Amino acid sequence: MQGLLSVRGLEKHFGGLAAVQKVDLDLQEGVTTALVGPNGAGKTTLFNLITGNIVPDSGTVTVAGAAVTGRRPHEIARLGVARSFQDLRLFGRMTVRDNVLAAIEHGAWFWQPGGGAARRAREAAVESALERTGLSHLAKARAVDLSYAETKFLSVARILATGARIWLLDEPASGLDLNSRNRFVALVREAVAAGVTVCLIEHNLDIVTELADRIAFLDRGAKLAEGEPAAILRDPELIAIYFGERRP
Amino acid sequence: MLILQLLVSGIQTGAIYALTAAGFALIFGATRIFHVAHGATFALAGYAFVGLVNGGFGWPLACLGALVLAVAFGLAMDRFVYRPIQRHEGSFFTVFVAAFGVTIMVQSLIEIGFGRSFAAVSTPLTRAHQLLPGLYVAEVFWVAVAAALVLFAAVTLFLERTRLGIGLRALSENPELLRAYGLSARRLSMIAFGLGSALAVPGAVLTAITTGLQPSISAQVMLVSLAASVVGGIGSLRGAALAGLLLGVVENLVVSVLDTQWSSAAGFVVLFAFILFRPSGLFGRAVAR
Amino acid sequence: MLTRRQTLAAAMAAPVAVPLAAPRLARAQQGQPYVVGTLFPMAGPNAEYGGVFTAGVQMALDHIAADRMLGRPVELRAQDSQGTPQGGATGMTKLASVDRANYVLVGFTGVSKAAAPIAARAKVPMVNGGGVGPDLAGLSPYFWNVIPLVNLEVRALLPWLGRSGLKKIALIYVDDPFGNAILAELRRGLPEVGASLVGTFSVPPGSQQFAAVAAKVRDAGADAVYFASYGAQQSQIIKQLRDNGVSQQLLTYSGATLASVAALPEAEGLVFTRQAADWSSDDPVTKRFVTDWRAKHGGDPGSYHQNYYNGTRLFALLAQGLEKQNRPVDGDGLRAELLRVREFAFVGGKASFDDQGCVTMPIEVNKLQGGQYVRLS
Amino acid sequence: MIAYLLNLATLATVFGILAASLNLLIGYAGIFSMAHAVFFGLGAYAGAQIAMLLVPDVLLACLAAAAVAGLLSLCLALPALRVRGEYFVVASLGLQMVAITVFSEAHAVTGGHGGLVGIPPATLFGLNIGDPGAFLLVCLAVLALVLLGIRVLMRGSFGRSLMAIRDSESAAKAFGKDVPRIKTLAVGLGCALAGVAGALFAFYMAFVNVESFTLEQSVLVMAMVIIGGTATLAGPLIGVLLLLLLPAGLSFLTFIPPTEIGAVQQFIYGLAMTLLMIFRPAGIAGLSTGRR
Repeated sequence: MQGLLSVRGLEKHFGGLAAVQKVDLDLQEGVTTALVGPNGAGKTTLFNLITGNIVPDSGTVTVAGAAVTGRRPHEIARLGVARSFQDLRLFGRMTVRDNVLAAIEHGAWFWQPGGGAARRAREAAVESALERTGLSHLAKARAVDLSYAETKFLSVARILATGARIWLLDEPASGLDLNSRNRFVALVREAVAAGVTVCLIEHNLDIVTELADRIAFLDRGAKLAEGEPAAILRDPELIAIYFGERRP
Repeated sequence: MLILQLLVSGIQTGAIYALTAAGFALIFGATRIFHVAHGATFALAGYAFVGLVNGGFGWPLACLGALVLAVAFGLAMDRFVYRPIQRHEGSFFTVFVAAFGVTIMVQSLIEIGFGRSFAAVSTPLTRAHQLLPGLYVAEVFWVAVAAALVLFAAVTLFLERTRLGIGLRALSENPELLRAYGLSARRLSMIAFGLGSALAVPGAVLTAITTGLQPSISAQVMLVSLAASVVGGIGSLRGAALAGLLLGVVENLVVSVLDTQWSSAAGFVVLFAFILFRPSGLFGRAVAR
Repeated sequence: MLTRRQTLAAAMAAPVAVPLAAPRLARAQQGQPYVVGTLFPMAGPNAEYGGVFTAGVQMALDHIAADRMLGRPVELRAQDSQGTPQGGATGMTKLASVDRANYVLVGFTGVSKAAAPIAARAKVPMVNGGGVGPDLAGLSPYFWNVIPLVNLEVRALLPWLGRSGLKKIALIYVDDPFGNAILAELRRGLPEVGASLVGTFSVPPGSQQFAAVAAKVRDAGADAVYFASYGAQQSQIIKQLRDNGVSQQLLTYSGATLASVAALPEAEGLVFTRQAADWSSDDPVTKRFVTDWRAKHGGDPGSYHQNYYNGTRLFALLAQGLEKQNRPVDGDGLRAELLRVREFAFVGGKASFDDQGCVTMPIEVNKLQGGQYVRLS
Repeated sequence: MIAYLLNLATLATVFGILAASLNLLIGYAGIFSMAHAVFFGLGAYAGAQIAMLLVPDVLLACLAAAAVAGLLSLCLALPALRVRGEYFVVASLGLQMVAITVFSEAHAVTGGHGGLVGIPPATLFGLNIGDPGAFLLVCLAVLALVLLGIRVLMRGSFGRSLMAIRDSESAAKAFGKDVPRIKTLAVGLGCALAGVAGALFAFYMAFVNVESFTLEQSVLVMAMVIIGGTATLAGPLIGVLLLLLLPAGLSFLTFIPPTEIGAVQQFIYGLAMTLLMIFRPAGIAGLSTGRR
């Protein structure tokens, strides 16, 4: 069954190296999928191909039935695909509030369309996103001055405010302390309950089991397996690959 | 015959550009530092040579003095300007502006010390003789070409055959390899700056005896080095050297069809075209965008 | 933050204000002196010229004071033009409205062109003794030249060219008003003496690479090469032409009367024009200038010294005339007096001004032999 | 004295506009242009030609200058879209060098090295504002408008978009920003404002030639912005005041021979650039880069 976001036969080579080869992936609506695999398996590259940051050599990407392959990143984003980055890529010298506000202003002219009503709606979305991520008291702080956990939540707040239906999260919980980690898991669950389709890259298998409904296992650019978390995580071959005990 | 003559002077100019740009590319390739003060190194070396020759020292001693000053300046830039900036994670533009500031300082110091006029050393080496009817070549042409070939071969050998050289090439891309080889990144970056700066010296000396130096030469050399390393593919030694040669030849050949004023502009048009249509340069890897 | 910024700005501004206010207070008292301003490059790449020009002005002022030529003392005010148009406009504004100069001496074509409109608005006569660009003629009614402009020099060279049998001339010129004027003048004049331009090569002002130009000059098959440049670039042109196999006769104008050119072995045989300088003349004005110059500076004066001496002397002569007629010494008065008298006793002989305020002086052709200038005509 | 101060104030105002417009590129958009003098020059030539051929109306000349500089800013926007970082700086340096040659060769439009002479005194709606005081007021009004405009734009969504692109271009794209269009607009706006400064400069000097639009001028303006502090409203103005008053201040240090003042001045601003980058990269008025 074709998912809300669907990838067919996606391929990308860098020089002689196959970063992603013939990957099929479907993100079903309301289902949380985790991409799992060792370093260099091509997980982030797959995100980059989906969001249009990299143009694939072959294959297609469709969002809600519409082909988006070859379209520019901002166009794909406007279809309701939001992503986070492993290295966060916050707007460092801007305030927390402006970071979130900038993420939902798409007008490329000197002003935004929609007038006062649209502006108030954006401001409300920002306030709500900050509140849910617990950053309201830091609204006027600059992103570079935040603590590590706060920057992680800011990157989620940016996505939250966009109201996107599809979230692509690249190692969103890495390095979080226990308390923050639990808050993060709750936040994602809340979003899923509200109808968001999530795909996350995660190395922490605890988080994967807590959040994911399905797991797609990638290695050396290829999808080796996909299925229920319990099934995948019990497969000794995959686990051996995951922990780097590659067989000859 | 005009074309041939222009080609000869283009190769002579290009050989000087190639060596200087190779030094710049060596430093950039190893340390990822955009060493725009490389032009200042060139100017300092050239003026040191002129000052020492005019001060009655012989040529070998003057060349040695130029070499010492160039290397010392390169190392000082690394130690006192770039390293402190990198310590607080300055952006590339911070590095650029700081190095530009030093270039301006060096230029004004040269103006105070040597005046704003041309400075040159006169030698019969630059007097051309008729090689073929209508084709005049001076000894300095052969000196420039030989210096460029020998030094370039030596540097290539060093980079490919020696432990230090391989370490230099790995410095920016594969720091883990350094540990395996037991090399220190700090020492390698010093070697890159020392060697890269030394490569500016022959060009500086040759310029001092052919066209003469002026204080603003540091800006000109900086522009040519930047242009050559972009056209050649940033960080590629071979590319920078070839592009330097190319720029020298283009500057001279264009004179056969256009007025002389367009000669340096022609080089920059080539640069501009490369940036627009082939930003990775002649030998560059794809530009990280 | 704000207070610190303000203090900083105030601290920078304060020292500017005080000394500039002082002269105005002094002048408010009796015995108001005439103010002669200079707008020369005193800093930057052409600062050497500023020193040379000022020396000529200073000697003239000494003589004017010693002779009590004027009823009021003359004061010198210098502004730095930096040799650039921008510096010229800024400096002229200061001379006109702060120093209230009665008369301004200037050099350099670019500076003159930028400053002349400002001087014209304030009706302050400006006198050029250094720039030779022909478009300095008639720049404004208040802009005069005490140096023969370069078109006159080219005209003076033509007869010699006709006699020398050099038929095919190549021209290397700096691409600015000065260089283009020489191009136009040669194009017009050469056919009159049976010669022609076989190649013209323009170079940018700061350029120092002439190997390619030399190749093209050789390719043009000329009998002689005329080059029109100034400052240190001239030495580079001469050296690189000779280095790159151009053995033809080299020709140029008075810009080559620099010590650095004379000292260049490659410049041997160079033929050039310059203002006639007969320092052994019996003419009293010239004799006094030369004698005093040798006593003060221990050497012969140059053309620039002579011109700026004359430029300053011109002011004294004009003001003296106006004082005698009991008319005010202002821009209009000085201009009227210049056009009334026309002929003046200058260093170097009698000089006459045309309607545009340009001087005509005798010009001679010289050749550089063994580092010495040898007169050819 | 008053005339002298007026003169200095007018120059500072014009350079204030120029520095503010470069700050738009360097500070807010993260586009490190070393070719700003080119657009200053384009505006100056356009303004001067309008004044000499049509009417010397400041408003008309400024509009024409902004249009010409804004349109030709595509020469800068093109490489800005293709490459970033060091590559773009090199591209802008290349553009500066080519433009200088074009300026000195296009005699019909620019007068070459001889420049354009005799630009008539400025008028505004038929009123003569050639008087230094009146002209300063006009320049101050333009500066105030420019600063106000930049402040409003930078506090609004356009400013947020620009700064977002500056801080992380890929994240800005991922959040739906049309990066090429926003960058092109920013470059166009910055260059158009530089053109306005150029037109005012042409009226003020009554003479323009290529010497005012060289690489040195680009570097000077860049130094003003950097030393004052990027991405702040006041920073560029502080930089302008410091660097314009520096020569005046130096002339009171009598131990410096007058012929060396130019070199000493250059040395000081080179030193200031280097030391600031090492110890306070955000400039005098800038904020620190954070505790990261």
